[in-house]
Formats: sequence, C-alpha cells, structure tokens
Amino acid sequence: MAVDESDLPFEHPLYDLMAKMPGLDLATTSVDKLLNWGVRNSLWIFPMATSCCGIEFMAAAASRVDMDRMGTIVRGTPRQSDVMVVAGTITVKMAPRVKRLWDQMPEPKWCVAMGSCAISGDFYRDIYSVIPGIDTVIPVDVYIPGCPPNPEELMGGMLALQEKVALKRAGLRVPPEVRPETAKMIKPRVGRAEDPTREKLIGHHQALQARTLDLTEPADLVEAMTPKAAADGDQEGGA
Amino acid sequence: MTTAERESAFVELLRARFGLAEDAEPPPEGFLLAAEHHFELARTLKQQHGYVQYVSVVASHWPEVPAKGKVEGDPEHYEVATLLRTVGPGSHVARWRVRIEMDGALDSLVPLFAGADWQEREQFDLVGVRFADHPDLRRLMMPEEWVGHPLRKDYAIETGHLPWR
Amino acid sequence: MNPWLHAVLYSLVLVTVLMTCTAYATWLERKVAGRMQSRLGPTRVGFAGLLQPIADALKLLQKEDIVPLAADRALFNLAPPLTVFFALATAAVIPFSPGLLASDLDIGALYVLALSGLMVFPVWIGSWASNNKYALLGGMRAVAQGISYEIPLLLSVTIVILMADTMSLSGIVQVQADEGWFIARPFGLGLATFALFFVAALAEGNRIPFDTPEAESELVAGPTTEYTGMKFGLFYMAEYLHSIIVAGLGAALFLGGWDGPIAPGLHWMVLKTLGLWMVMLWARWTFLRFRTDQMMTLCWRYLVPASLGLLMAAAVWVHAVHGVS
Amino acid sequence: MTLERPDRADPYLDLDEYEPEADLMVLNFGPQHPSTHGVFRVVMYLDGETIVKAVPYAGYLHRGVEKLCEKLTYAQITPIVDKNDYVAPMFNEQAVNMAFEALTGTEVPIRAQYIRTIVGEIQRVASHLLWLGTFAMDLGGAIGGGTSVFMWCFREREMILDLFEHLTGCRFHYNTHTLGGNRHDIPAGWAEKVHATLGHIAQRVDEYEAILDHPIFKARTEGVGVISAQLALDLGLTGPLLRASGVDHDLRRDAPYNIYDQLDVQVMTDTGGDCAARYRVRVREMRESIRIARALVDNVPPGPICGTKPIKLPVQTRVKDGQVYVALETPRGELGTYVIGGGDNRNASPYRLKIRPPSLHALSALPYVLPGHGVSDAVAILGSLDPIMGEADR
Repeated sequence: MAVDESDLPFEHPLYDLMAKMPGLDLATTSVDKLLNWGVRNSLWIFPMATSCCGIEFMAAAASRVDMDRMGTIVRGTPRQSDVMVVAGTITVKMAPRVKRLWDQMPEPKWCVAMGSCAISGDFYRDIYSVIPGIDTVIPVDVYIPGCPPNPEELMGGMLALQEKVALKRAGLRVPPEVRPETAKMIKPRVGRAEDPTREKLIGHHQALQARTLDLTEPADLVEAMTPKAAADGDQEGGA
Repeated sequence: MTTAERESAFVELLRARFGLAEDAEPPPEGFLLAAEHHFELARTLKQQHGYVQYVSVVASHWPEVPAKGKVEGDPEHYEVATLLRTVGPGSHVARWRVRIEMDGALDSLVPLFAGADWQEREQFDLVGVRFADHPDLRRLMMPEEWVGHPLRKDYAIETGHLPWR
Repeated sequence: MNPWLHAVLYSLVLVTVLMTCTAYATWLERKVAGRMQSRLGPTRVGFAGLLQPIADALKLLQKEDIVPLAADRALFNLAPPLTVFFALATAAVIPFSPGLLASDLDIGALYVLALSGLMVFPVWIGSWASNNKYALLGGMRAVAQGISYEIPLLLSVTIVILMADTMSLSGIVQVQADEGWFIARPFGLGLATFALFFVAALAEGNRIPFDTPEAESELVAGPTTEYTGMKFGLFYMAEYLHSIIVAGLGAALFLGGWDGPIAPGLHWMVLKTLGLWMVMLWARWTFLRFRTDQMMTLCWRYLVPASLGLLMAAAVWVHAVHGVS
Repeated sequence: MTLERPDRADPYLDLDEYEPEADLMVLNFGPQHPSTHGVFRVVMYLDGETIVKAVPYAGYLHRGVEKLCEKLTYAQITPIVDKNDYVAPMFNEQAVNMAFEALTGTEVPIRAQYIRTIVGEIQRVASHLLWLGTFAMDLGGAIGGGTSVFMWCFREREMILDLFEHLTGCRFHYNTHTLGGNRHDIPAGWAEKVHATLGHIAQRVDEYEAILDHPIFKARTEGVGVISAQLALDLGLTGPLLRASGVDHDLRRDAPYNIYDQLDVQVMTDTGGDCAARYRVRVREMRESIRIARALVDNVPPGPICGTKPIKLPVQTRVKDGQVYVALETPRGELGTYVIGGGDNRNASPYRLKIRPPSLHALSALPYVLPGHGVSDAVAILGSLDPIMGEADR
C-alpha cells in the first residue's frame, strides 16, 4: 500500500537549497521562473479514460489536434505523469482505484476533469452506481465541460492549466470561476465539495473511505496475493 | 426455412411438448411457460431445431402492488425471458418467458450455453433472480459487498450507498 | 599533451556533447515521428519546439522522487545512474576523427561489446528492486533478450575484426579508409554482416521491433514502471545514448567511420551516425513488436547460425585474399 | 463448422488441483491499463509467462443505464443510450428507436430508412477504423509503428465525424434518430461529400493493409486467440467475431431490418477464428460498408423523414403493454433491445429495458481463450475482441 502523503505539503529539496543561499533573491526568482516554465511546458498526461470522453481524448492526441505540439505526451504509468485527465464517468467501483492512482502520481500534479460526467456525473449523477463528479474524490484543477468536449476544447483546457500552473507557482491566487447560470442549472442532490449545503457526513465518509482504500478484492484473490511480497498491491491499480 | 416458418414451427413445438394451450394466440408479451419446461425446451431447441446461438436472458421484477395489466393481488415475483437464435438466412429468435417466485430459482442454461454464465450473473446481480446449478453465481457489475439489487422496482434510483452518496 | 589532461578534457567535452545530442535526439524523434503520422510534433515551446527537451528535463528534475515502500531502496537508486554510466563509457572508444577519441584502446571493439553487454544489468537491477510485477516481467525479458542477441552482435563484430586484422576501432576505420568500406567489401558478405549487426543492435538497444521489455501496451512501462522524475529521465537518456552510440559503432565498423571526400572526417562520422540513427527511427515508427518467444526463435534459429556461417565465409575470404601470414 | 483445434479452456479451473507445486504468479491487469480499451480488469494466473487461468472482472463502468431508462420517457431515452457504445452511437439510437417503433407499431418512412442505413454503414467504417488503430497500438506499442497506424486511422475517422457533424450538427453523440424516423434530413451537398470522403478512405484502407502486411503482424496474429465456431455460438459471440470463426451469419442479410432486404449485402467470413481472421473480416467489412453507403447515398427517395408528424411532445407518446425484442447488426455484432412496455409516468416510459451488449458477450470469451497464451498475446486477443466497455457494462 502506498503511503498517503496527500496531507503533507510537498517541498522539493532544490527549493530549500535555493532559499538558503544568501543574497540570491534575484537569482532564485529568475531560476524559479525558469523551473516554472519547464513544468508548464512539459505536462505529461496520465489518461484516466473510462468512457466516451476517452475517445475524444484519443482524438486530441491524434493527428488533427495533436497535443504533442505543446509538449504533452501520454504516459501509461502514473509514476511518470503530471496531469491526470479524468475522461468519463467514474463509478463507485472505479473511484477507489482513481484515488489510488492519483496517490501514486508524484508531486507536483494536477487533475483535469474532462466532460460533464467527470465534472458532475451528468445525467448519471443520481444513479446508484455513479459518483457525482470526480471532485468528490480528488482535487480538480481544470474543468472542461461538454459531452464529450471536442478535442479542441481539451487542448484549450490544457492551455488553461498551463496558465494556472504559471500563476500558482508564481505565488498568485487563482480564484475559481463563478458561473451562476450553470450553478442554477446543475442542481445535484449531493453538493459539491465546497458547497455549504453539502452534508458533512458524506464528506466524512468519503474521506474515510479514501484513506483506508477499502478495495473490494474477492476473498480468494486476497488470499492468493498475500503470501507474495507485500508490495503486490502497490502498483496493481496502476496497471 | 424462412423466419415465419421457423416461428410457426416453434409455436407447434411449444403446443406439442411444453404445455402451451392449443388455441392460444401468440400474445404480445411472448409465451409464458411453466418453469420446469425451461431447461428442457432450451435443450430441445439447441439440439434438434438449430437454435445454437445464445442471445440473452432478461429478468424483470414485478412487485405486489398491482402493476398495469396484472391481476389484482398478484404476488411479488420475477419473470425471466430467454432468447435463442438460429444462424444463417432466415434467422429466428425463440423467445419465451418463465415466471418464478421470489425465493425460487430457475435452472441455469450454463451446461448448454457457456455464454449464459455472464448473462445470468448479470441478471442475478441487477435483478436478484437466482439460477440453480450455476457454477459461479457472483455479482458481475456491482461491487461484491453491494447491498440490494438495483433493477428491482423497490430499489429507488437514488438509493444512497454510503460512503459515495 | 599530458594524457591524463587529454582524457579529462576530452571526456568532459564528449559527455557534454553526447548529452546535448541525446536531448535533441528526443526532439528530433518527436518531430520525425510527428511528420510520419501527419501531425506536427512539438511546435509551441521555443522556435519549432526546440526548447522542448530542456523543458522536459527541467520538469523531470522537479518531480517528487518516490521510492516504493517495498522496493529495495539501495538497488532502486543505483540502477538509473548505472545505465547512463555504461552507455557513456561505451562512447570512450568510438573514433570520431583520426585521433579524436578518448582512448585508442587496442581492444576497442571488445571493450564496446563488453560494456554494451553490461547494459542489461542496471535494467535488471532496477526492475528487480522495483518490486513490481510488470517491472519484473520487463526485466526478465530484457535479460533474456540482451544475453541472446549478444551472440549475433559479437559474431558480426568478430567478422569485421577478422577482416580488418585489428581490434582497435580506429585501426578498423583506417583499414576501411585504405582498402574500402566493409559494408561493400567483400561484396555481399559485408552487407549481410552489416544487416546482422544492425538487427542485433536494434535488439540490444530494445528498439522496436524488439522492444518487448518496455512494451507499453503490455507492461505499462516495463522496467521503469516505478521510476519517477529524473530517475526515469536517466533511463530514458541511457536508451537514447545507447542507440546513438550503437549507430556510431555501426558507422565506424561498416561505413568507413571518418572516411569521406572533401570535408574533414568528423563531419562524415557525424553524418553517418545520424543517418544510421534515422534508419533506426524509421524502423521504430513503422514496425510492430515481436513477441518474446518469436524474438528468441529469430535469434537462436536464424541469426546465430547465419552469423556462424558468415564467420566461416569471412575466414575463407581472408585466407584467399591475404593468404597465410 | 467445427475446427480441428482444442476447443476451449476450463474457466472454472481449480488452481489447487493444477500442479500444486507450480509457483503461480498473479498478475492484475487493469482496471486502468494502457490496452484494456476502457476500464476492464483481468486477473491472470501466470505459470512463467503463460496464462493458466484468467478471471475477468467487468462492471467498472456500470452506469445504471437500464434503471435510468425506466424513469425517462421514450423520446428522452435516445440521447442516453448514445453513450453506451460510444464508438458507434448511431446504432444505439437506432436500436432503441426500432424497439419502440415495434412496440408502438409506428411506420418509418422509406426516406428515413435510407438515411438510417447510410449513416449506419458510414458509422461502421468509423468504428472499424478506430478498432484498427487501437489494435495496431496494442501490437506495436505507444512508441512505435502501432501509433503510426493509430494516428492515420484517427485522421480518416475525423473525416467521417465531419460528415456526421454536417448532417446532425453533432460530432460525437448525434441524437438524430427518433421515434418514427429521423430528426435531420440530408443537407445539400452532403452526398458529394460522402462520395469524396469514402472514396478517399477506400484508398487509405489499401494503405493500412499494405503497412500491416508484414511478417511481424502475421506472427503476432495468426493462430493467436483461436475461437472455434462452436464456442463462439455457445458464448453468443456475434458480428465479426462470429464470422471470423467461420459462421456465415449477419443480421443485415439473415434478419433484415431497414432496407437491407432490398440490398445485396456480402457477408464477410473467414475460417481461422484467430486475431488475423478477425482483422481480415473487419477490413473487408469496411470496404463492403463503403460500397453500400456509396451506392445508397445517390438514390435516397424523396419524402418525409419522420412518421409521427408533427413530432409529438415526448410525454404524449403512449405505449401499450407488450414485450419486444429487436436486434440489429452493429460493428460489434448483435445489439438487441428488449423492452417491456407500460411503466411509470402513465405509460410514457418502458417498464424494463434491457440492452443486449455484444461487447459483454465478447469479453466473456476471455477465460476460455486466454489460457495457454502469453501476456503479449493476451493484449492482442483483448484488442481483437473490440470491446467497448460503455456498452458492456452499461
């Protein structure tokens, strides 16, 4: 089981080193800008492509839109990715896996919710087996609406993410977008993570579930896997 | 044989061996047979009449409240429709329904058709129908520890299942 | 000049140049692959995406360094630098121009083969230490493949050594400059040997169609599945370094190295290396992947007997031309 | 009809009885893996690198579509089922609407039937193109020749999406079929565009065949994942999978719907039953679909495109009691819809709607086929089955 480090602030030793260097404020600022530029222009994607949006995600990586133009390539393992693109409906069965894969990604990392299913659950949001938006499980940086969004919109979302990365790492606050019309239209029975109407109990249970990661393996399988090295479970979700 | 000829042959077979009333017109819901004929009919169709392709199984839940078109006070029960198909030109789907009680079980078709395995598991998972002699009757769609069968009529669409809802 | 000073200075220059080349090899590959797939490749980072490798490297440097709890920490950390070390060490004896090489070893060819054989070990160390099943499968495939294809590679180089009558790489190039390139001399035999060398080198470098250890669609990322940030970057770099150096070796052994008209030798060597590397690229973006057992069959059933046959033919040819000395 | 090969592996194999001394490795493949085509999980018990037993787990994309349909009116269901088989949405719409038409006894005008047939055939080409691309990527890796084929296939698929965008205004989920006909008539100039696009794609298909006609592709696909005709029938495999196993069965010819009874549909069969046969069948079907679509698009008869005129408010559609089963041939096989009419909302919703997903049947072949193959072959076999998880799990 991977260590859950999601609560700990991440600090790279490099920053420590630079902060301790005397009289190098100017230099560190410039270096920081450079590092920021590097991160911004090399966002490697881990596709959490579950359904329809996954096809449009593939189309965005293919010839016509070609996300490689902005230095974005697709990696199959969460260990080498920066952005998790959640493309498609996330079900109750899948959500713990998404959370685990998110935990396996190295900091700094971002999440893009692509399509209305990943944003709010869309018309499946009241269904027994669908979770109402991926932001009830992991933090989301950019929302790309659409059912599914066109590849161009995904590209636009990635560009927006670049801007956000630049602002955030420069120490600026990125205010969340306020869209009252949309908020009126979308009235999920379960409030979003920041919503005051959201029952506290739900968030509590979700957090608890996510922490303990109660993956529901069949009993015989668990048995078959335990005598092996304890790390078996570690990467399985990742692959 | 054309599809229409196969259809009439199928009705003849039902009348001759599987307890369909002689004068019964094909109802719009499909033929309702007794549960004990279920496996035998499938075997006969597969081995003697060329219905070699397994199509599907559809279970539905009928609660006690008088649903439309049902007799008042009809007890709660399941209905299971089974579909088999002939291949080649003039393909025909043999379709019959079987009614079983809430605590009853229907004979599984897995010994005849390997494809029945997952389909019957799915219907068990979603509707709750039990299949006797199924080699591996587990949930297919929902997680193993899920409570309830979602496609039953008494299962509200937004039934909460903590922690996610 | 003091030989120590020469070695240090030259190594510094060589490492810097090779690292830059590697970085831009990734850029070139992405551009070329993009054109082959009717798309553009990187365009937005710098002019024509020229700054893309730098951005990638900067990003990889900043990523969190995760060592899985169940991993063997020491070995896990050891593997990535080791791969780059072996890949760079091979470059020491590649002759870029007359006199332009770190060390003109008398047994240069042997040294190159020994080190490129060692390339398998860090991959295996890393995959074993990751304690991940996909990495383990990838590592096992890499070892099996590396050891098997070592043999045709070795035998094809042996043929060149036999024909050139020297083991020094610069000596081999000099022989070719004097008497004709080995790809065309003796007619047919040289070409066959070159093809053998090229296939074995592709397999040694885990390039498609022989990239079963990495097998993105099967094993996620193979031995590097658990590696994050710059550790993965080092593996990545070593792979490209190795492919460039293998291309350089091919140019030196078969294509006459620095030999060419008009321009100085270095230009010709760089051009030939690049050309050979582009052919590898072309193959990579055209072919599908072999299965592991098919690869082994190809090696043991076809390539090894073929290389033995070629070795005998070469011996006969050397005897006929030079006589018994 | 039977092939002389070992028929099937035992999916219920008891691992304790299989060589108790053997040191089996449990490899968990999925639910998120580069080549599971969505979210699907197979637990493989490996002896060395050979699969001894494979236990698939589905349901990671179970979205409760059937439950949702019980709450919606008939007209509202169309855009929902679009999302099931998201590679060929045209067929989903058509399947449920044909079922509702059978239930209500609605006649579909001849022009609408032509349009349905044409968009269906074009959609089939698009679906097979996507399959070809992803299959090549499974065989050739994300960094390699497979990606090249993938990119080319997507390039051509985009052209087909452009056609549909011109027709319906939507790029992906069209919502163009409705109860009793179609919503969108053929716009001016569309026929020429269809000819140009499909003619172009027909040439490109030759190109794909040329690039995939090399020994590596043959070595990776021939004799891999053989499904015998008997097993295919037992499992309820349909479409190209069944035809690749040598069973001459195609609903377009054998149980015609739309205007297929007036057409001469060539049914493409192959005898191998392996991945190569499935590849050949799909490529031939692409050509056949191009031929059909190009032949039809010039001869669309004039007339109305929707029978229920004017299109009523959705709530007004009332349905009698009854149960119907309607099936049509999608790129993945027989997509059936079983509807029990007369549900809530004063008969405006179905009581029960069951979609028969060809992909789920295809996936259920895995425990029978995978044992005896290696991990590399498992990827090829899974890819050749062309599963769409949105449809399999619904």
